[in-house]
Amino acid sequence: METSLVLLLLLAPFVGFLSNVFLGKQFGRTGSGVLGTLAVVASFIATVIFFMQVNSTKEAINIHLFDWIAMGKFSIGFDILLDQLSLLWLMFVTGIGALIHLYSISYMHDDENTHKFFSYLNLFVFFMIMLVAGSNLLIMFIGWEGVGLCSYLLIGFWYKNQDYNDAAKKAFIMNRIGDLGFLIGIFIIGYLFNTLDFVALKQAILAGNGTANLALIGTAALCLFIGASGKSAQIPLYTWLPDAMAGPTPVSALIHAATMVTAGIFMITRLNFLFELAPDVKMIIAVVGVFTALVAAAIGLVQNDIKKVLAYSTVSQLGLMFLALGLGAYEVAVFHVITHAFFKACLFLGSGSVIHALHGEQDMRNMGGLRKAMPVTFITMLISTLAISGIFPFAGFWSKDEILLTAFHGNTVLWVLGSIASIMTAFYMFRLMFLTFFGEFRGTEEQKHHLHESPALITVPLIVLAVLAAIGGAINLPGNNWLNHYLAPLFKGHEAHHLDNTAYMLMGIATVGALIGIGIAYSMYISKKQVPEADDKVQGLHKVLANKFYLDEIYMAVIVKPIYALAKFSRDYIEKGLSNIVFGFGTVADGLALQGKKMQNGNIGFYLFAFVFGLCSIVYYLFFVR
Amino acid sequence: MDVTLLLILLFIGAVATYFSGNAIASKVALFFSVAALGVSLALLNQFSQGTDISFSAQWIKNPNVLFALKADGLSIAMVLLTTALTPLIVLSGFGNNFNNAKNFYALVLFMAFAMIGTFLASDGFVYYIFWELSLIPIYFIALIWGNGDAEARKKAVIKFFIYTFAGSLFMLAAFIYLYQKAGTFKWDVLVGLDLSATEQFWIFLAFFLAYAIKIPLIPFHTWQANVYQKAPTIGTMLLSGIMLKMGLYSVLRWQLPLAPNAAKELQYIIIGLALAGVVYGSIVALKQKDLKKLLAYSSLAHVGLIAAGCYAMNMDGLRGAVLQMIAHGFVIVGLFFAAEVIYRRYETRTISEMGGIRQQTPKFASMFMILVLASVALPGTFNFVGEFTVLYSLSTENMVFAVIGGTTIILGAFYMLRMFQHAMLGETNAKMFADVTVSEGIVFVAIIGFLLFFGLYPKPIIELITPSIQEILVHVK
Amino acid sequence: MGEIIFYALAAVTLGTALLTIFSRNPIHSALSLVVCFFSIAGHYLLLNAQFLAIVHIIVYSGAIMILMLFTIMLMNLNKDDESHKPIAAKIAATIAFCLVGLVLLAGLLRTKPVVESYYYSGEDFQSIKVLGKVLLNEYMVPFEFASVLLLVAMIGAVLISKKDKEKSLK
Amino acid sequence: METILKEIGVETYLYLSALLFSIGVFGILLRRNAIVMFMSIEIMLNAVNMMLVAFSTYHQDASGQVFVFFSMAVAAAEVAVGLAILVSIFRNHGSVDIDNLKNLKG
Amino acid sequence: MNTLIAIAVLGVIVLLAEIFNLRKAIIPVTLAGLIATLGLTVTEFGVTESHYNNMIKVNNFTVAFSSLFIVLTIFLIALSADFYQERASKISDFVSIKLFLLAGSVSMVSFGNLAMFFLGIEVLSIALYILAGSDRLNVKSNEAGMKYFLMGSFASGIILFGIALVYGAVGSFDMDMIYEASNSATTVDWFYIGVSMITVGMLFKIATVPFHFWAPDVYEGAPTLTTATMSTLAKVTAMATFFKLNMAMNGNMKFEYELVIVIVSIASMTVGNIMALRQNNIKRMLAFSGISHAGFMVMALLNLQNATGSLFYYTAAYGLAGIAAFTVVIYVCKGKDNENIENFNGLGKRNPLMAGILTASLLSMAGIPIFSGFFAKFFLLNQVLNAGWLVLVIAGVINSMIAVYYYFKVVSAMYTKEATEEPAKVPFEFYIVAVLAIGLNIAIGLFPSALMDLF
Repeated sequence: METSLVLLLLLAPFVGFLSNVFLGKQFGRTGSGVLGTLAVVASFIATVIFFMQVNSTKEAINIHLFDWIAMGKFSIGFDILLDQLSLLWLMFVTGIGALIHLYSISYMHDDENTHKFFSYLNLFVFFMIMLVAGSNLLIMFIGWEGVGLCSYLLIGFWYKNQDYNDAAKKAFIMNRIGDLGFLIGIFIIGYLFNTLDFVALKQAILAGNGTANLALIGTAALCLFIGASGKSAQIPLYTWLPDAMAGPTPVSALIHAATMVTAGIFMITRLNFLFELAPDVKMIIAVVGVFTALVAAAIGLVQNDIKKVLAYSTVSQLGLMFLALGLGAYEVAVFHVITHAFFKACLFLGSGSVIHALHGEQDMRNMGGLRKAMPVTFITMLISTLAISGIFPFAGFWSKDEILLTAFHGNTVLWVLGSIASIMTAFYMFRLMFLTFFGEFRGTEEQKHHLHESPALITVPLIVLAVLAAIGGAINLPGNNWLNHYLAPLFKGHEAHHLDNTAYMLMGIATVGALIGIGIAYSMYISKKQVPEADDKVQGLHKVLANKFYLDEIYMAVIVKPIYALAKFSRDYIEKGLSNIVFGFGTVADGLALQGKKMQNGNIGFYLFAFVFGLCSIVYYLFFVR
Repeated sequence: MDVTLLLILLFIGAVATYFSGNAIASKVALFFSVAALGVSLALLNQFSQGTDISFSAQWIKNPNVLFALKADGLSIAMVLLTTALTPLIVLSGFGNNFNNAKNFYALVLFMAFAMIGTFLASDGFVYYIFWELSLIPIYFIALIWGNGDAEARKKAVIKFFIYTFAGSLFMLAAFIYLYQKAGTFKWDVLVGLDLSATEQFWIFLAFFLAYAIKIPLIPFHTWQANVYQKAPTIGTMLLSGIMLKMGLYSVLRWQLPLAPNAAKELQYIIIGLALAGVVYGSIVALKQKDLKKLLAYSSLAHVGLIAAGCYAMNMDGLRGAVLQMIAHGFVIVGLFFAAEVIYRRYETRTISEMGGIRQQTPKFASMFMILVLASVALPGTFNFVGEFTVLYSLSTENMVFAVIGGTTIILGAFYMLRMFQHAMLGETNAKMFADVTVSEGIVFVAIIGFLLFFGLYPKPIIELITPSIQEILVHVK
Repeated sequence: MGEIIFYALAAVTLGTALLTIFSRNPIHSALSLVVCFFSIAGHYLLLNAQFLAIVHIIVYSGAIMILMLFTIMLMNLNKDDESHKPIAAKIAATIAFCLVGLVLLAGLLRTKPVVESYYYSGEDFQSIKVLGKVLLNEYMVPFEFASVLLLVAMIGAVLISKKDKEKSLK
Repeated sequence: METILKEIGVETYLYLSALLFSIGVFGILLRRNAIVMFMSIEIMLNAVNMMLVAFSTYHQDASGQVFVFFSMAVAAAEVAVGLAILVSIFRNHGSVDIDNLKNLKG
Repeated sequence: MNTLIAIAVLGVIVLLAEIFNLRKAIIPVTLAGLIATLGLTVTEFGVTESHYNNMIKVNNFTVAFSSLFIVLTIFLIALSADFYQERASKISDFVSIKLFLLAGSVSMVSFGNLAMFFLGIEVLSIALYILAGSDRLNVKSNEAGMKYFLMGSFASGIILFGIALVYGAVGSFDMDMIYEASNSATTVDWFYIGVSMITVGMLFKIATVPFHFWAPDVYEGAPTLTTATMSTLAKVTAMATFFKLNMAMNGNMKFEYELVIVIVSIASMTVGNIMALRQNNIKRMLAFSGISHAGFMVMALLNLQNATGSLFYYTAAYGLAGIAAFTVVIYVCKGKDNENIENFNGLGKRNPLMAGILTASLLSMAGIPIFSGFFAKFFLLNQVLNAGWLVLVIAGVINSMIAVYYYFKVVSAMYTKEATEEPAKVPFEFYIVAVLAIGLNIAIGLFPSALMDLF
């Protein structure tokens, strides 16, 4: 029973994928969307059932499907582990996934390849479930790479545009850089512990088997973090995520905001017992996280593309989560992941709704005043923006506050930096809101004429998500701490912070900070009615920020260009050179042959002379040289 | 029933194809190759039930040569690779109209015959004969039915032939030396020889030259790209899908057990060379304009990794290498076939002249995509199983190896996706791209099915090859 | 006494041999060679091989040289028409001569050919009778085979010189 | 029967033959006239014949002299064939200078 | 002994047939006679005896090689009918000369006395001089004949000198006596000068470096069938004789002598192969290839005790491949004034069977497995390594790969270039000869023991 339910959980999206691939055209556009959505809903239901069960029994479910790879010293099974952590993740993966599928039915209705879209989306959910529910690192890796693949496919969904394809490729390759780190981490773990299974691994580490070599464990942890930073867009591997906005907006919402990008956090949380052994690495994680938060927030200040702003915001938020991870507050990070999933998905879907209404326009300079035309979108997005800015009592407030609290207890510098990042967050999010929904409409007349609120299929998910964004903080309210208790079996005795004066003070500081950010935005975009300048007019720091610290250019110049140059050099010179060495033997032989032909000159006198010479040499050698 | 049946069947197949006439040659060849597949599956069945399907008989008394064919798990796996790919390769020729088709297909079958012999032979001399024999058909296939300028082709093909022939001659010299020591060419006896360090060193080098050229490892690879490009696609498939594996198989079967100490001594250098090939092949592949050449360099990179696994000389390395050999055999055949499918429609192999195909044939594009993904070892495909195992084995030797070898994950994705993007995506191409035909579809589906199935359930193959690899490892240790 | 005759004959032999190769006119060469052959016959006589000496004169001077002279006359080669040889050829020839001479002589000298003096047992070994017996008993097969040799030479000479009759076999 | 060998020893004949042989070699290398080259070859063969006879006497064995007969037969046969070839060359070229025979080379 | 008589008688019968105007019967009768002789010879297998005061010795070596020579001659004579079509009036001369040539060959491997050896080699040589110069109106043929004659006679002189020295040292021409002398410590040293001069003469006959210069010129100039004879029958004969001579005279070979053989072998292989690279005339190319094969064959001398079988196998493989190759060459170059490789363009399409046969024979010469040439090389290298000459094995190996280039040049010309003319009709006997020769070649490749175990 359990197994078949697990199979349903796992395979429902896969079946959806297959049927959409092979029969999608027959179902029609709506039909394929419905099919895809139902598949995810089925998974969601299964997840809920398991969630109930585990929540009550507190016992993880471990199911062995079949043997997969046999290694020399251990074998890797195709196993599924449903414990508190994975179920939690599955809940919002399948839940938000279902909502976004629903949303997409309407959003992608006019596309010619709707069935493909849904098949990819289903495939993504399938791989995501695998990632989350895998019982060992390698199964997780299947999902890990699989979601990367789906991300690639969906970013490049409009494959006729080569820029989009470039973005897709970039995402895949940068992910793969991280994946290499992940793999190396897996290798070290396998080498040290002779198992890749999470449960066995945890037992081994707790029992102290194979933990002697702390340096190697540290390396493993660092490699795994590299993997995580690839998937979760941390410095220095984050540049793919903003580019990934080339994909359709539901994709951005599902993959690049709510689910896939949190895989890195999931992985580190999953392996928290390992990271606990590597404090240096944890420090690195925290520092990288906070800097990512800062840098991305800074870039986000000046972006004009509505989705790009959200993308940098995502990067920034992910940075905050890593900050929490680095400080050992795994449950805090998880908490933020969940709330972030709610409000960021909502924001993306809302922006999708806007873009939909404007027929593909994404530049905020060409928007404005949409508040009246699209009230539902506006309100839901406002709720989410408040949540992300950390305004009481929305979900983001609680989770972000926990992170900052943790940071404050851990390292004041980190706390300061994290706070700055969250102030910036408040600023650019409201900048987005003000530019989009307030003021006068700045687009073309024709766009204005067609302005409309999106259909129900779009607004319903928005509303659901907005509600969650508003109240989602409830799962881990201070004092109640349901989430902490729920996740407690996973972590080694980590105490939740008490609500003391410090906590209240910090809450206050954070709120004030957020309000300051909002205020600046208000003064700039509402009072002064500023509109960001055209791209070629920006100057100074602004220009640096607008160009994302020139990071793409630097990567291009430092890594990609040299590789291309090397490739060209190898192709044109090394290959030819090697080839010529081989041909060189032929050429030498050929030259010898030419010389030899001159010797074979047809002259009997010479032939005879050679004969005599040979005769004499042989006789001489045999009788005089001994 | 023993393994000679397979050889006889294929040989008869070659002859029958030759005499069948041009019109039905391809069908006759298909029939025999499918029959060979059937026979090999039947043999596999017998083998797994414990029946002895080996064959041995005195061939030449002086020098003492046995016509010995030994079937263990490793051999059978390689034989199955050959017999499984041959029908696909033959089938993939259905879309071409070859001049003198009877000769062509007869050569294809003959080549399969020779390669199977190589995989089965357990007498060094017989092994060598089959090894060389397999060169002849591919020489003619590439020379006569190849494409491009005849002079350039001749040059490339003759270089290939002489180069590989040269390498194997040193192997022959080594075999003769071993014979002088042992008085027989039998595998079991040869691997049991007690050789001094110097002897092992030279024997290892002699074998290495043969295999390094065949596999090929850098810097012995210069024949590869040109021949792959110039040969007809079927020839390229035979070369890259099966023949390369002969070199790798031979490393496992002959080189390592014969000169284990030398192998250990030179292990790091050779793994380094192989991994340099991984990186170098990937980098050169990045800037290739010709699709087949790009695939050739990708093959260089992949076999470099397999070779590194072989020379890691531990259970995982060897097993991973074998798995990856099989996986790579399938995927590279598929990829070359995709190139051929494009060529049939666009008459070009230059990537920049393609593009926008996906819109016209989504089915083909999807299948091509899956092959590309398999080639970059996406988890879930068989290639991942092999690549993971190999990389893991390298990491147990030295973590640096795993990191260098692992760059294939990044660079492989880089050049393959770049290729796919420019070849298939983008604005719809003005030229018509007809949908894949039935025969083309069968080839693709079979390959993809194989890769995906064993990607999730590689257990049968692992169980098949493990005992024989253990036996080899006994000699290596 | 014999020694003097020997050295005189040897001088004649070598001298005429040299004349043979140095004469610019082939006729002179041929005539010198005839003298050379006669001197060699003299050596045979010195060595008590009378029969051989006669046969030698008959075959060489009588047959071979006549054949050559005939050819020379027939082709009207009795004039000094040999093209000027390059100096390199002369040097090469001289080197070759010196090499062969030196190596052979030095080789023979070095191996100290005969240490013991010559004892004549008195047995008859080279009368016509003995030679005949040896030739037709012991050496019967080579003797017969020599006829094959001569037959081949004869057919060959004819084959090369005779004009073809254009007639098809089939 | 006394022979010269008692006085001078067989080695002197060896040296004489070797010298004569060398002269033959000299001639064949020096001259370009085919007929003179033939003659040089005859000198070489005669040098050997002389040596054979000397050895025959030395060993008091008739077979050496019998061999000389064969050698003569060979010489005669060679000359016959050689002259036949020479004649046909002369017919085609109008000369017997072997320096003209350089068409086959390389 | 019977073989020799039979062949000589057959030669005379051929001559008589011309007199009685039975020209058409000549070739069939000769072939039948040769086949009968072959049968006769084979029945002598296993017998070891000597005839006529040890002039002729019969043993397995003799029988095996004689049979090989007869087989090769059968092929060569079978080709004669068509080859000498234009000169039918002289067919009896050609055939009888070939038969006498065969008689010379047989005597060269079955001699028990140096007189027989010398006469045999002279019969062989003179027959070849004649055949080389037999195309009397062809300037090239004249030149070839003359060159071959001059150099050949010179070599005969050297051999004769060597024989004289050996006689001087031993006091007999009998091989048994010589064998004893060679193993005796008291033998005069000049014996070895004699032996080395005979060696040089034989090295000339089998065309090894530096005594090889005649071969390419003569091969090119001579009528193609003669070239075929020279490169197969004559070379094989000379090699077998050389081997036999060494067995008798050089029983305990000195290291220096071995070294000379090694150097000559390496030089021949290398020069032959490298020079062949640039040849455009196929006969010339095959001449150089023959030089390199000669280099291979002399390796057998390094292991006199065991290498007989290997040498026989090599000569058989080489001879049969040569016959097959030359059959095609004769067919293709018929009526052409040169034998350039361009003539072979497109043969793969014009006449696939002939192209296939030429390919197979060239592959055999190149030493590609399953063709007997490979096994031949392998067996020889095996013997050489057994004798401890690793360096020679490596040289042989390196040369084998150089050789591939020029053999494959012809092959690729046949299959890639377009034909320039219409296919000519192939005479029936050409097919038979070519197929039989290459068939035998492959057959001994599949069953090497058939030949290897004869000794």
